[in-house]
Amino acid sequence: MKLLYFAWVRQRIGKAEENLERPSEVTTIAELAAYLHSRGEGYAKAFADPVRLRAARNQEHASFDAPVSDEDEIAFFPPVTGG
Amino acid sequence: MKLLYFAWVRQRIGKAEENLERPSEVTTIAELAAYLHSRGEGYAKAFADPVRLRAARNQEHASFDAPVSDEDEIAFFPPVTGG
Amino acid sequence: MRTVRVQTADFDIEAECRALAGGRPAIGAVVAFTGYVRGGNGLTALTIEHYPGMTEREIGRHAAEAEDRWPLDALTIIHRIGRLGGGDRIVLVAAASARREPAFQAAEFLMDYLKTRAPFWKREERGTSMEWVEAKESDATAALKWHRS
Amino acid sequence: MRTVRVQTADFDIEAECRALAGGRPAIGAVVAFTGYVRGGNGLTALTIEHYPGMTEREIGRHAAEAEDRWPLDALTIIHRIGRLGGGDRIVLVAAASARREPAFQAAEFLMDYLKTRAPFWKREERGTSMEWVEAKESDATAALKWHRS
Repeated sequence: MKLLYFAWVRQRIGKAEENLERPSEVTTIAELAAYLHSRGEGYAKAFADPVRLRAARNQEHASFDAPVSDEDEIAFFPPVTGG
Repeated sequence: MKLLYFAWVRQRIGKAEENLERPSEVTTIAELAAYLHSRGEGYAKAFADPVRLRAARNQEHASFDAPVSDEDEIAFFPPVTGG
Repeated sequence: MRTVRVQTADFDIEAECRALAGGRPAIGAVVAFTGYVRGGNGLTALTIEHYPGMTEREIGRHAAEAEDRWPLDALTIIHRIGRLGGGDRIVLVAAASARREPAFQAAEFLMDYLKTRAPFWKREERGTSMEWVEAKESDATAALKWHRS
Repeated sequence: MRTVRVQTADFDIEAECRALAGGRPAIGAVVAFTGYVRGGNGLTALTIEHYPGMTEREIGRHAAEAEDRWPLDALTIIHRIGRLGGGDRIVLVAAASARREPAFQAAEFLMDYLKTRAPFWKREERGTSMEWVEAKESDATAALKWHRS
């Protein structure tokens, strides 16, 4: 799957995007967030408070209980602030 | 007094403006309209139906019972149609 | 700043918006309304006549009312007169404010006024016929919604 | 016709309005909203980041909703990204319709959407400090007024 990070999520993780081999236990966006949280200091900071995060699945807003599959593009970002 | 005519009032009378020595019996806009009505064919057509006319006194909308004096600028026109 | 012009010439929206917003850092929003002569309905041309002096005064009075009702930083009103064809522009109202709602409200208020109660008269040409436009009830209703009780 | 662009470059309101209204004789009204970076409040610059692809899609979806709700002849939405200073323009929404009410309504609807729910993130520079802007409750309330029951 392809992962994208925006705004302070991107800054804390230190990259804008990456490809990830989906771990078998990750079947929802919430599980993906929990998995990423365990990947190191930057990720831990970015995913420390999931309530402050929003997600998109294949370029559409998605809730954290939305399913994820291998081909998905998943993005994490703070609540949008608009233009 | 100075008289101004706009739109079809101007067209029927055949002039855009004129100066008038105020007749002593003319003390309101209504009386002025009645006086002008008597001045010939074009005026008679222009002032045939006062309900269709509006007036301004010194560049401000005025009702037909508004007083007129020698120095006034009085305009007659159809209801404005806006821009 | 307030600009009111009645002119035969066309206008440049970009230039007017720059003049409006330039050097006024508090401005966050400019709403520019442009009115056009609608064509394609048999209309050959529209001739707009006005009452020079009274028009500017009346428009200025309503501009002052808009400035009183909404926190505006700048306001531009340009109304064209003379003979216009289909697709030509008639009017520009541009209102600038810190926030978008006052800019929208003021522009809509001024357009409702200009389209109904400003001292303009319109004559339509359709082929060889020429007719003065009659005042419309629906427009008067639109203007009424702004009445303060 | 619908134009949606996300770009770093500035825009020309006159040129965009001409492209919008030119050759469309049914148009009687164009409402062009321009948003500016407010300055004079300690702000050095604003950097706008977006989600390429999703931004255009989401804006397009809301543009389609506006076209569905109001009789629009043409619509242009341009949103800038990157680093902008005080007085710079951020966004242009121009809506064209036969009548003024739909043009005003559609422009206001799209601005309420763009300012609140479009996938943009803003970072403010004030001197040497840089902070991400938090989502605002008041803006979310403005967007809510358009919800269809």
